[in-house]
Amino acid sequence: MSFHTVENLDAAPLDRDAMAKLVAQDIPANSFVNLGIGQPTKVSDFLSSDSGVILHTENGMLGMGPQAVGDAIDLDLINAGKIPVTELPGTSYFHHADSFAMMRGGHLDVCVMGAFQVSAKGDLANWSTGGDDAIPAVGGAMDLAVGAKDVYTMMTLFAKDGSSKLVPECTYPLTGLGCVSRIYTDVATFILENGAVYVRETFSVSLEELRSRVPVELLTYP
Amino acid sequence: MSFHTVENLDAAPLDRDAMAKLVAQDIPANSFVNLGIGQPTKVSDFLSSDSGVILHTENGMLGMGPQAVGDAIDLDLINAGKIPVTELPGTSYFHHADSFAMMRGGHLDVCVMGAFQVSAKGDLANWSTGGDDAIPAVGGAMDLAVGAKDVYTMMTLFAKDGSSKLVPECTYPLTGLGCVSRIYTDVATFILENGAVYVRETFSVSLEELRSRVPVELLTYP
Amino acid sequence: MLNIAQSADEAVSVITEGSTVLIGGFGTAGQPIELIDALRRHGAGNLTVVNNNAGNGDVGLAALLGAGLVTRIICSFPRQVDSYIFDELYRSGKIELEVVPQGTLAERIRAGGAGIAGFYTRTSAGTPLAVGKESRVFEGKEYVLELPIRGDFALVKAHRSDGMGNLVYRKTARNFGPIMAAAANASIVQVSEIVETGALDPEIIVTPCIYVDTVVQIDADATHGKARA
Amino acid sequence: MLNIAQSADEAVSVITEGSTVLIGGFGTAGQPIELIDALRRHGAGNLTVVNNNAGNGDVGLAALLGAGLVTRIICSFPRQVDSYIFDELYRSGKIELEVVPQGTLAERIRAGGAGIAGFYTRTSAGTPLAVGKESRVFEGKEYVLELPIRGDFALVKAHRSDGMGNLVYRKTARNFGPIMAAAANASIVQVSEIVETGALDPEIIVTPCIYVDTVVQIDADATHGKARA
Repeated sequence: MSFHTVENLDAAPLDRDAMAKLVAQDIPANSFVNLGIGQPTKVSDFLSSDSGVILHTENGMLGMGPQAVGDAIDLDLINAGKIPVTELPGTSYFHHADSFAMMRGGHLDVCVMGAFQVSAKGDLANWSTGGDDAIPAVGGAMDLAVGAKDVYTMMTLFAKDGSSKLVPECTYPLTGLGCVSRIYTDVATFILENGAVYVRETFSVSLEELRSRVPVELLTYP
Repeated sequence: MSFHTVENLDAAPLDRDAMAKLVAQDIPANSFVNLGIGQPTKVSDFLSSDSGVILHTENGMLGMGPQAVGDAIDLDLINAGKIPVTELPGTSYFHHADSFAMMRGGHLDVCVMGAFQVSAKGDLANWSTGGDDAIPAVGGAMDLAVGAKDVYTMMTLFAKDGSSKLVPECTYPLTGLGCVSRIYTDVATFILENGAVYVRETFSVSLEELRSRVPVELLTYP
Repeated sequence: MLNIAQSADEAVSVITEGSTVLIGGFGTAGQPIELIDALRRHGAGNLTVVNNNAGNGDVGLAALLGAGLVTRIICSFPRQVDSYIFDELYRSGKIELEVVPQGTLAERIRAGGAGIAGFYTRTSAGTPLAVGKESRVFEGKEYVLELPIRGDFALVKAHRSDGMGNLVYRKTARNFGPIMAAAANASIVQVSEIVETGALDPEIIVTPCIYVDTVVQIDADATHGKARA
Repeated sequence: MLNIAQSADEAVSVITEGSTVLIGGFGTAGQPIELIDALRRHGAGNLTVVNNNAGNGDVGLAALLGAGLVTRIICSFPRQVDSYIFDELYRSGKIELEVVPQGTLAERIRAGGAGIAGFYTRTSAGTPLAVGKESRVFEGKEYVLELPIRGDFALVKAHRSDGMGNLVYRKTARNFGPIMAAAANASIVQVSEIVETGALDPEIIVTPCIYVDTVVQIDADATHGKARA
């Protein structure tokens, strides 16, 4: 793929819906995709029905349809976030070992996950803040990180204290090494290639401002 | 189980059918059983329908019925010996990895296999005569040897040259180590326990004659 | 031979103090809640439980933990918004926790049933969950050695059983059931319906009867899913 | 997205010289004979073939070997009463043979599709087939380290496909199909029938469409089994 870096200085920062929509537009047609729990789930709202994208949920289903409402709710039919969903024509069910074999075996094209931090090398931290008091809980995050051909992450670029979540080295406990290929944030999207970080586009901020606040070398496409 | 050693001096040596019948009688009711290709397949002819024994065939079926004849022949329904068989009520089908997981996981109660040699420690040799010119071919024999809770073997006790096939150490290439628990032969049945070999019964020969021809210490039950 | 129990209480009565119990379910889908409740009433303690989560609210697995019967839990995602019973036990040091990535948990259980003594997975390599585990490089990438999980017992919820114990599941309620049934010395299964042997198409059976020891029919209306087709 | 080929010849036309090709079937059950014949006509050589056997008589896989297109074969049971084509190639040093216990062959293929870099099995420990392989003791017993098998292509025969490539099989013809489809970069599947997407019950699909790249319908009358229900 070839990109061209764009500074959208006049654009507003992306809200959650806009970020989800951008991710949805970027998912190649006919991909097999897993959307992580939380914010990434929203991406499905923006996948057009003619995209051919087929959704996997790691609790054992390929061909997941939209969230179930009303009479369509069936508590035996849920996604990884334990939300009732629907099945589409061509759905299949399988047990947990088969489902994670599908992930770990590299068969999914894309997974989308939230992130606490992503390093310039694509290391991902999204399962634990490492607090002394924290109860560890990882779910399927580590399996998705190593399994999907492409891992897209979604996060705000800056933490509440203003620090960048795109970092030279993750300080939070790692989920996976060198696995992230794209970072979608409210103010910029980044492409990670061969250990380098490229800015694809900005929203509301300039490249100069980004470079002043993100402690990672940011390259641009011509 | 407790046994009592019996010398049946007046009995004829067991032919193949008689040996198969004896094995069938000894298989505990309601066992899950795999019968190896060749001679052990005959055991199924002597399993009574009220024994509750359920047959596994490693090409992916549990609940195998008798050999198919006439119109019942379906080339998609065969056993490990590639012979057309039938399905019984309660049959299930599964792929090869699931089928061998069932074997290797220790879920089968008994498997019955032919043997070239069995050692006093229960080592089994039944896949290769080790000839320089031989093309190696193992099939599922090694998986059965390690997988079933009990491995019964069927063979003539003496080779054409008169040498015993129950040996101190196998000279043929091994199939599995310490796996055999019973040896059914034309002239005697043996129980292997804790590295010792017990004679359970003889047919046509005396214990004394057995001991003179079998180069392994043979114990008896009181 | 299949044991058909008359009640959940009878079905779990064989479970002994100190057992490792694999418990199926992901959320409420496939959760054998009547069996879990019966296990709590049964009262065998010092249990190790393997489940994806560590209980929600104060019912089912959470209540089993709350009754003090579980001393160790192996799971992928203990912390949830309503896992307060587990949280309290954990913080007060009353329960031991082993956190395992979800796919590694599933594969370790599968290995337990399949006679695999260990396997190498990329999952968790280079992360805190690989600390203390052996790792090894294959074709330039680091993999972690993981060991099988087996249970003395499994508690599983399936949709239908036949008279021999062949099982089918329903939608995403299948989740851990098939691999847990295979990895336990004795599998205890609650089903919505027991049908005649031969009534299930051999092509659609998910758990062959060799993996099932006890089945108990629990009225579908009493279960937590929608009425089953 | 599923490619629906119009002929077996079109379906295999993507296979290139030097590929590793996983070929399903056990005996004639599940043997994709029309695809194998098409591969022979296609003529890509220097192939590594993975199959349970090494061909029978002078048809199918035996004919592929006879055409000199296969330089290496991985299988569990090459020697059969009518494997004379393989026997001759082997004895004259024209084909390389790797013999693998049948269950280890299946598990290595499963590992290939499941992202497992290696596993320890009891099978073959202490036997000549473990020579040169790493072994390790777990709980007092010796296990052998086995590595995954992957294919560039798989040739599989299934019963039905839907329009997305979801597959069901028929009886013991299922054998290696599901694991080979999962372990190949591109799976080429011959089916007796292609049905409308949605016509297969989601509960009974054995191979999810993610594992299938190309499907070709081969008239059931032309296949070697009994007429299919």
